[in-house]
Amino acid sequence: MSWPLFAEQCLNGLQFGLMLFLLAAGLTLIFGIMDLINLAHGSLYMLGAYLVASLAQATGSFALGLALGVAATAAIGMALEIAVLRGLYRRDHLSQVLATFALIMIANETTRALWGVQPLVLNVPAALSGSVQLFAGIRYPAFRLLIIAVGLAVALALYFLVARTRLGMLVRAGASNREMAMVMGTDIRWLFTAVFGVGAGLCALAGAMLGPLLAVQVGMGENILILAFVTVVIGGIGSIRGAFVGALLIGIVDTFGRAFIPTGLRALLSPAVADVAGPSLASISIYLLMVGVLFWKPQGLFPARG
Amino acid sequence: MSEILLETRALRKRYGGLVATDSVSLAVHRGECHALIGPNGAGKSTLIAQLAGALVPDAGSIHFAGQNITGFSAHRRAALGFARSFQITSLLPNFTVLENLALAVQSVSGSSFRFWRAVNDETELFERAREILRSVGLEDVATRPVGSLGHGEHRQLELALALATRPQLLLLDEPMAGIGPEESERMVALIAGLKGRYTLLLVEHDMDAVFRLADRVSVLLAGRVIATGTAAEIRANGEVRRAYLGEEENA
Amino acid sequence: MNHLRRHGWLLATLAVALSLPQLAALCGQDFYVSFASRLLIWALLASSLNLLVGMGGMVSLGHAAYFGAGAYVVGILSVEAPGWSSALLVWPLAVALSALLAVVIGAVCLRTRGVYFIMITLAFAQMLFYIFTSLTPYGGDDGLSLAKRLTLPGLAMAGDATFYYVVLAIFAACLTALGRLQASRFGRVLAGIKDNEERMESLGYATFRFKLVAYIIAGALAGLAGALMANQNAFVSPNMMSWNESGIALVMVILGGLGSLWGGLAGAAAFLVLEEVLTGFTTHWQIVLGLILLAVVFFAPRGIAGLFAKQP
Amino acid sequence: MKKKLLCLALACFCAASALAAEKIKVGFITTLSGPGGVLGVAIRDGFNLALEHTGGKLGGLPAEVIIEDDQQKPDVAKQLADKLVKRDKVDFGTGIVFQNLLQAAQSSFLGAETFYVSPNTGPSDLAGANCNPYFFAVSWVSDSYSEASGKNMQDKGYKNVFVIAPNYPGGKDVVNGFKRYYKGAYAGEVYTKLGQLDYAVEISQIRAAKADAVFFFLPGGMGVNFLKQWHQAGMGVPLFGTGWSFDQDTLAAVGEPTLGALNAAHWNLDLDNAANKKFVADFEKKYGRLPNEYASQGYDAAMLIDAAVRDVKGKVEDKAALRRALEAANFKSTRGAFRFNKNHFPVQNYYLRQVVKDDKGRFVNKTVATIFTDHPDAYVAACKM
Repeated sequence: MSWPLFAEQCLNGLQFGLMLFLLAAGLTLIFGIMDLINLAHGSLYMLGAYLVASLAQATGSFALGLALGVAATAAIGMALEIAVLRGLYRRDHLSQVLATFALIMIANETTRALWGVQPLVLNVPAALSGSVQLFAGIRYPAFRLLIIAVGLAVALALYFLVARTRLGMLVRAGASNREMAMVMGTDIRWLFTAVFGVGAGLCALAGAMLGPLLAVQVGMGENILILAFVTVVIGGIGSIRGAFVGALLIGIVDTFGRAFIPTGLRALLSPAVADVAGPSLASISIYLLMVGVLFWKPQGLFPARG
Repeated sequence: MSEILLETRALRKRYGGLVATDSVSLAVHRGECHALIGPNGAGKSTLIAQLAGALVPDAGSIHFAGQNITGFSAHRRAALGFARSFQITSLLPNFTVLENLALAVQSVSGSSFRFWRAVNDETELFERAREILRSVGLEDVATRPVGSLGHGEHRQLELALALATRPQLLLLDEPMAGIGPEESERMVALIAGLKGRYTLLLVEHDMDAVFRLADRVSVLLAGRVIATGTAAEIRANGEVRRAYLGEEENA
Repeated sequence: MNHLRRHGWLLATLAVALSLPQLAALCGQDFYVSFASRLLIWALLASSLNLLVGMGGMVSLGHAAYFGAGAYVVGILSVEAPGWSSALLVWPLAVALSALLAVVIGAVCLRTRGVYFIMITLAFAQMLFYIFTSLTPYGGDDGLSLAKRLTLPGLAMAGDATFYYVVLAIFAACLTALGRLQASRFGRVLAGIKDNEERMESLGYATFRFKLVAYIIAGALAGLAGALMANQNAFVSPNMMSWNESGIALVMVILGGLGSLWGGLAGAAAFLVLEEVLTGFTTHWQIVLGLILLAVVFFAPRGIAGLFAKQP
Repeated sequence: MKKKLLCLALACFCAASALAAEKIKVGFITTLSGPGGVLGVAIRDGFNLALEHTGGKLGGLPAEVIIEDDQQKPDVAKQLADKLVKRDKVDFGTGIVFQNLLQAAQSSFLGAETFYVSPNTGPSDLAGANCNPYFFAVSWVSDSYSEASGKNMQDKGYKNVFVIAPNYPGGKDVVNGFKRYYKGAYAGEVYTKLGQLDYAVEISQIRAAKADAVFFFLPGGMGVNFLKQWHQAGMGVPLFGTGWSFDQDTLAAVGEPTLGALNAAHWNLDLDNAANKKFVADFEKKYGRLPNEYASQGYDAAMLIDAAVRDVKGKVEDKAALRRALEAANFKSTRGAFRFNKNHFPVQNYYLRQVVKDDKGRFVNKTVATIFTDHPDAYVAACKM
């Protein structure tokens, strides 16, 4: 493999990882702080993408659509938290699974009823379409560079938020010790609603950043939801740092798995066997990674709870 | 002096830079009631966790009945006759008192990999369980769900559960914690009644109870055993007084 | 009195179950016989998951892996060994291989707990799903069609009514066995582990072994359900192991009643009948079903079985 | 709950016996929910439009179409097929979109000697060794589009082609169809995970492989993802695909990134025949969007049934006569001339289409060439019917 291709694949891995991070960050916060398994996280992502796409079309501006869509999704997320999810925090994980599974059904079907079955148009703003010459021999799509930038910016912002602000202190306390957070006096319900709003906003941001790359259609949430969960679990539930590292690890493993396993196996095995085994192995590399991580570290890489 | 039943040799556990137990060497003789005392943060909980098999020590070893059990899991220790009661009540809340006991008895009477015969038909399990309940004075509440018991009764049940596994040694983790004076008195009498029949390792804050019950006392301070001896010897020990008892008396 | 009422319910259920094919034939609605078979197979799957989740406290989101594995044993054997047409040979094999798979996967998964357990079981099921999706010799994503149902001596298995009775008998046997298990020493230990695993350890129980055995039994029963489903549909496909199917099985368990012996049956029946009824009314039936499930979470947290149980 | 079931059964029984009048019952199983729903809806809409054109009748008899959602789950499709055959006793089955669902459900129809008219998926085994007297496809065999693509790329003189398809048997079948006609070298052959989201890795590989053209087969959402990402990567390599990735619904959803792409299909909006003109115009009037090939197939399926029932004068109990009538395919297809091969699959033309902007600024396919004329599939020889 040539050096430019290798470099490009590294960028691909980074970008795919950061794309997952956008979703996993909100998921891990909600998971860690409220101890809520929110299967409907993917539905918020779908809703975010739909809203951004519709609003971008209505306003004629991607940026405006993005801003409005993120705000609207955050508001919907908070409303959902107050109306439904708040009642689930003190329930066991099973009730949460059932309730949020039900929310997936409702969200998918409602979206279909409102927007129809046809996928929505959400394309890259003209200024960002096409690719950029990075350095000798490497051109890279401008929009993917934007995803990398947004991913890093979100990571930094969350790091700052969690490590430096009072909200972050409460969040950290909540993730590592709920009782402690409870007695710290601040209205914990408000904190939870706020965190959920942030999580939903991040979902919409992810939807907006991924919409131009992926089909904006009903069911888009479940596809990526599992990957986001895998990320969160590898990283350690409740840990933003874990989600970041986990997402990058998945991005790299998946990318290099797809790029190298099939060709690599062809060099090792007979072509007939390699052609069957290669793509299959590449498809499950992420799950193998997760099983490996959990085998050695049953609490993920950065367990938030002691 | 009689045979040593439980011994730790230079047990050490660190959390990052913090040394929780530092070279703890302790010997519990068969048949004695050995008390372990120490102020908060002395490393008692960490030591107990290592003894019970919940934490793996960084260095040192644990020996029980002549066997090195350092790497043994909690259930293997229990099977060897090393029982514990929990400081924070740890029972099966959805079971009745009798069922709790029966489950404890079941662990030492034959294989539990039996899938067909109903437990409720195994009268001998329940007879033995009632016997133990009588011995700790809980026979009146046998059919109540554990969740409905008072705190003192929980502590008694904790003890009963440990007894039901036919232990050689009982590790009692603060059996008097959080109960009133009257119940406390009953618990002391109960433990006094166990003396001689079981080897007891008593971890307790209640100094009065400790000095009434213990044959020997070890004092843990900052992760080290600073003294071991009879109650009288410990009372007389200057270092212990300075570090620990003085502080207690002032309080 | 209570005793009598319980037996009354049991007898009534049994009477309806036994006479269902005749009733259906009387109405000229043979279709509902195969619907009932399908329902019982789902009930078996849900009951096996209930052993894991309801009795043992191990929440698995990958249980469909064994459902699919059992089905694929039937499917693959129909390709590789078409001569092995006896269910007496193939079904036990499906059970055994599913159990074997559960040994391997369970040994790894049970190192983790809680949410991590949920996710690692999901990961294994996803791996199997992708492997079978790409397994060209056995149809991959298209699945495998079976030429005909397996045979049992003296029974015409092609007939839907006969097959229904076979499924009914197997389900009744499994439910009886699960009932015995629940009340047995093993069942008690499992319930104790669900309540307080650390305490059970300190009482001398090797909890890992008990959980693993429960996991294997659950996997084996799910494999049996899969083998039956393969015969019911004359078709197997990787879709049977998708996470959505695992999720539905879990929904059935919660809907029916966690840890309740009849929970699996009640949940499967409620879910499938709801689906059957709702799809007739609107294409957006999933909204209605979702709302019903939400209502169950908030207003009937102990599921259908909880509605029938005595108020505490 | 058993009682509930019983009530349900009785209710259905009563409903069924009350409506014993002379009519044609069609069981229409299709995917209406989930990501695959967009295809099912297109087929259903096409079918319904045909019924509107025939005045709600099939062959002159009142038509009752029972539409069921299979949720894109094989076991549900199987269940529904059983229900339609056993409970509703339909005269025809149709509607299924996906091959794996048809595989699951087909035995219910064919085993009960109920005619099934496929408006979409055409598995190669049903065209060959397993061809069936009760199975008809108004669509194509699953590798026909890729055969046409391969032929086209061979004719255009490409020498080094990169191929990408999902890692499942359907994907491999399509690539095999391509290979049957394209005889040049391969710059690479990649099989991706079913449902893959991100294609950056593969696009980088394609760039590095210096292929002179790319053939891709990625159905559904995968194709949308790939097209969007391909466009942003700013690749200069010509991209060829199958018609499935460039149907009208996809073009409307993806927009700009599809412009200029070349693809092969058996039908197009601009095919110049009276039936098609009426179909396209009325479809747009009724549904407010342009039809795609799936809708045209749904339309044709209804028209085929209509013609066959008319030819047997409503006597659908005479299965042999009905089969002869279906084989005769005495209807005006939207694709122009239509005839069945002996395996009950069409012998038809395949066209090269290119995505352009029409005068209203919409992205549409424009027919640029005819690749195959009266093309039979590759499996018909194995059919012993």
